[in-house]
Amino acid sequence: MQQLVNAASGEIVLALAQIVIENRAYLSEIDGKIGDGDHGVNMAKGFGLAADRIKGHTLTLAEAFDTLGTVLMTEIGGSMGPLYGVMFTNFAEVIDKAEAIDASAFGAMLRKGIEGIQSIGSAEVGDKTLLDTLVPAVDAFEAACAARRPFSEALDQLCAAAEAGRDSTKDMVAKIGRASRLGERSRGVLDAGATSCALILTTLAHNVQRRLQ
Amino acid sequence: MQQLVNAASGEIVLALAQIVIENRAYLSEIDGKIGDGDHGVNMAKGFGLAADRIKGHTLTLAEAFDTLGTVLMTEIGGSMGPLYGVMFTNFAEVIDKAEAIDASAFGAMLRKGIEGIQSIGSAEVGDKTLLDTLVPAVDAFEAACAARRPFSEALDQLCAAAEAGRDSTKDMVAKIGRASRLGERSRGVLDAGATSCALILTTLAHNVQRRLQ
Amino acid sequence: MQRFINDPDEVVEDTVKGFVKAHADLVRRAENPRVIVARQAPVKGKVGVITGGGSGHEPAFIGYTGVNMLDAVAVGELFSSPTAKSFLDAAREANGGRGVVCLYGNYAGDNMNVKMAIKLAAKEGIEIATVVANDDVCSAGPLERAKRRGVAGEIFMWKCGAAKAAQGASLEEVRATAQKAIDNCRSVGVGLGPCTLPAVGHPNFVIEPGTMEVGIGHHGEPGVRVEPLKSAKEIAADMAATVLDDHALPPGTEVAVLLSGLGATPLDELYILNDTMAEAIEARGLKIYRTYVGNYFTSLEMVGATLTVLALDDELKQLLDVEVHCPAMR
Amino acid sequence: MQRFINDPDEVVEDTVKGFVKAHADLVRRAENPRVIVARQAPVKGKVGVITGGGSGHEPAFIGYTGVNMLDAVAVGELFSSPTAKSFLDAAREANGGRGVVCLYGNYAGDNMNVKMAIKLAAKEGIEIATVVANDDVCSAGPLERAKRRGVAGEIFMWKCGAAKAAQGASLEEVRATAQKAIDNCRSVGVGLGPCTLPAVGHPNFVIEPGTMEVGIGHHGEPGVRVEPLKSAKEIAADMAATVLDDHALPPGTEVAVLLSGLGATPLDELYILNDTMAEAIEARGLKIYRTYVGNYFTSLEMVGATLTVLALDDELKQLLDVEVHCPAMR
Ligand SMILES: Nc1ncnc2c1ncn2[C@@H]1O[C@H](COP(=O)(O)OP(=O)(O)O)[C@@H](O)[C@H]1O
Ligand SMILES: Nc1ncnc2c1ncn2[C@@H]1O[C@H](COP(=O)(O)OP(=O)(O)O)[C@@H](O)[C@H]1O
Ligand SMILES: [Mg+2]
Ligand SMILES: [Mg+2]
Ligand SMILES: [Mg+2]
Ligand SMILES: [Mg+2]
Repeated sequence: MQQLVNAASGEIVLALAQIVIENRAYLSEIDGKIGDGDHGVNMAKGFGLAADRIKGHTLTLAEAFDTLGTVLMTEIGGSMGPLYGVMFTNFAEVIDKAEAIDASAFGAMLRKGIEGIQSIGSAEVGDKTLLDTLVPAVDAFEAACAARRPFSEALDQLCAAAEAGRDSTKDMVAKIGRASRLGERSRGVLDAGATSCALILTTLAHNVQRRLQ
Repeated sequence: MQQLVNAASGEIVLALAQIVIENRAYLSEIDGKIGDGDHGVNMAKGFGLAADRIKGHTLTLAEAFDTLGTVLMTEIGGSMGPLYGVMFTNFAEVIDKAEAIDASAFGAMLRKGIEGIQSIGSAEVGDKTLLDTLVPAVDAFEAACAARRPFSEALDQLCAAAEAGRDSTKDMVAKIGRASRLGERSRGVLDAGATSCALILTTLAHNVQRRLQ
Repeated sequence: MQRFINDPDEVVEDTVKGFVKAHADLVRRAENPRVIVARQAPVKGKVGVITGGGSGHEPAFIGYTGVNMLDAVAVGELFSSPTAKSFLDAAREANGGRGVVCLYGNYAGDNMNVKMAIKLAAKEGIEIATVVANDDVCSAGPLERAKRRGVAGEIFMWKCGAAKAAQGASLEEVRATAQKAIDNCRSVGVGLGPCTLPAVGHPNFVIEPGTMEVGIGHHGEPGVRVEPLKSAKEIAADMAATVLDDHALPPGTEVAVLLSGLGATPLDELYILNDTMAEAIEARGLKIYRTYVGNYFTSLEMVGATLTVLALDDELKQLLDVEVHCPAMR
Repeated sequence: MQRFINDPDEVVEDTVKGFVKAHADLVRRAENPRVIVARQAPVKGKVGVITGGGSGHEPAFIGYTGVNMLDAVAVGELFSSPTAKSFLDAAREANGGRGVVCLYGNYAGDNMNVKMAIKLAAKEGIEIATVVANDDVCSAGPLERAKRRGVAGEIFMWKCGAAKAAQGASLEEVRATAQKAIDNCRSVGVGLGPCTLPAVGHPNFVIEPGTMEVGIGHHGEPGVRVEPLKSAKEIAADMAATVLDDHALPPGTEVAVLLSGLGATPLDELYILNDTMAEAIEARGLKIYRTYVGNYFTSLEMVGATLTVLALDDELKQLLDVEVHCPAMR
């Protein structure tokens, strides 16, 4: 059975930070169309700060997620601070004690992230938020596991569903957040959070895949 | 001997107003290069107001000059209000009682205008102001008269000297007014007041010429 | 960007430093560098009054810290909610033992961070009551008022809430008064030019020359409609109508009017707008008790203006009259 | 032009109307519509304090009319001196029988119109003393100080002169104190973006993106040099040096600092400048007694800022402390 060793996998968070920082301008641009144009700036600042703290230390994935989540929550503010902050601290909580993370633990971790986000933001699928990426992605991952597909293949399903979920936001009218005030004018543009969430999930999946033993 | 009938010559001031209003944008543009860009606006407003008061009335040239000067002085402010204001009220004073204005009266009128401007503005020829148009123009007019040239020809001399005087400001460094703070940077541009003064003098001269009897 | 800045990522830090240096007689920085505190705070036995919000709205929010005004303010990044930790620290600094009221604007980030701060504060025995400003008429329909954004009406909410607290009212009384103040406020914004987050480097949105964005948000959130740019008279009349149609105040009501520039609008233009607005407001039989015109709540260098009308009763009038000493208003 | 205006030729009229509506508790319009008068003026037995200048600098000049501030202000067209008649009418409105001091800026038009007003007033038995502000360091060399323009330092001249008059001083005392205040002021302006006279319709001058105009005047008069746009830190340090090099104040001197935006500069950027300016001023051993940051003296929608440093003595400090009630400052 494929699994990921928790120890020394903290580096994966550096890869997440890198992809977010690389997409700083792009994410802000999307946010600028129907939001206030700072999503990339906010995300890059938070993930960059966390990466600075992690670099040079050998951390478990759980420890690195916890660092990232705590930095987002206590130093970033905005919507992303609490939302991604609670997601990553919840991720960390689930895998905290595990030596190795199998597909089932990974699925439980993702699910707990969704719970955290919904408990604080009260958004639903269809509201044009990052949940439109996250929820179908996790659903697909769990479905693949239930169908006894290997961990790696389940991660492929996760990526495909995340990207489809992100794209689904294009046709949605925003029901929550700044963009919700625009009504019909919010249609036709990707959601910024859904886009960053797809980047995060696919980067996470690819890095996990490379480390599966 | 050529002369101008004072009565009913008030219309000449309407012609002055017209030329000033036509050159509103041009005069502001010149002022914008080394001043604050409002010379055309100020001038058009003052001359326009005066024209409104004069239109429909049959005035002597003296009365019309007095109206123009008073409007400038009491309703326009800026530098132009007092400077051109005193010039035109002084013009009016000299020809007030005259039934007809000959070249000598016309010269005395112009000279009194210069005195008024200098008494209040203390500028000299060479300072890059409207005096660089006015003083040589009046000098040329007087010289022609002294040489016993006819009134009309003396007015031609006046026009030529006014335009040469205006052009002479291009190479000057401003020594008074806003532009004087620029030092060398004020060189290379016409002075706005010198330009409006040339317009006024040539228009005045041509209209007088047409009416000489 | 023709702007006075250093590192684009340090705009908030540099602003706060320069602010505290200019107004050291009135404010200080807390140990948490993202919290500004009134010199005299905490006042024992007084309800603490705090707010917080994204930066780029100067003089809001920090400029309203002072005597008879806010006790502490949590400072966020540009256009981004402060952290839960900063809201918590502001509450700690403001806490005089009778609880703290947090008067903030209705934005997703602020809602979440305040929610978290409340939980954290409760653990320390600090009770935080909240009022959420939602005065921006164009941000949701009249049946969805709870969804509306908070904009410049927050200033009246702070002023009345803080004055009430200064008079020794209880937490619940202060909360109720601040709630009444914001319930009595309606605002509208019009944008003629966009703003640029320095770290982004280009405008957030486009306003074509010759057009204007009606109902624009304080962060450049696009408005409800784009119109050809009209005369000041027409714009002012439209703005007054938008606010007053939603308000439906009986003739004879006294109101306070706040006309704020969005950052790059010069004062003469605000006065030009006020000329017509005052007429439009009085034409509805309302009586203008006081008018504030200036850059009270801005959006970086956005060109535009907001109008806020506060319906007054005797209590609110009297609270508005209480003298304040803070950098942003008198 | 993305601006809130009506008829471009009516900008001043509309501004004044909206201003008087907003601040009717403090000011009124005289019979001459180009004169703004403090509600309580004339005060019998007090020296009248007046000023006047072109419009487009709001809140200057009209916003400084009020209690313990200016008694009356003559209003000119945009960037254009008021008429002699308006200066005269302002003096009449301010005259409480002990003479009037006219505290104005060193511009050709103002000089001429005030000169004429003095003559006209003398005929009516009103004595007008004058102080001519010349605080703008870059507008002429140190040996030609009399040629320098008056800029934001005028605010300190008004504040100190008006407070002195409010304390019952004689015409000569008020004049001398206002003269001392302006003699103790040095200012410098930096422009990052031009302004447009509405009636002209396009910017008066060009500032290429990426450059700035150092020593710019309040009417867009070009500065003494064009430089590449620097960081706020460098600009602030330069501005402080320009002002202080000309001032040569002994260490230990107390100063008041006024940092004004030129109309379209948002407040956060002024605070960013202040952060460095305060450091630069203190680095010379000077002590900052008070700092004013805001849009105190503007130039339509110009982007830029001015720094004014006023050297204080005991008298000026005490006069600065006198409370004022006027629309533009506290
Ligand atoms: N309540 C919520 N639940 C989940 N996601 C949300 C919620 N509110 C906003 N978002 C997400 O936040 C994104 C905007 O993030 P960002 O621009 O960083 O914050 P802000 O809106 O404060 O400027 C949106 O694109 C959306 O995906
Ligand atoms: N003292 C003076 N004597 C004569 N002409 C002057 C004097 N000062 C200024 N001027 C003239 O005034 C012109 C500028 O006029 P204008 O732009 O209308 O006024 P302002 O300088 O107040 O904006 C200059 O171009 C110059 O010719
Ligand atoms: Mg955003
Ligand atoms: Mg001019
Ligand atoms: Mg934001
Ligand atoms: Mg002018």
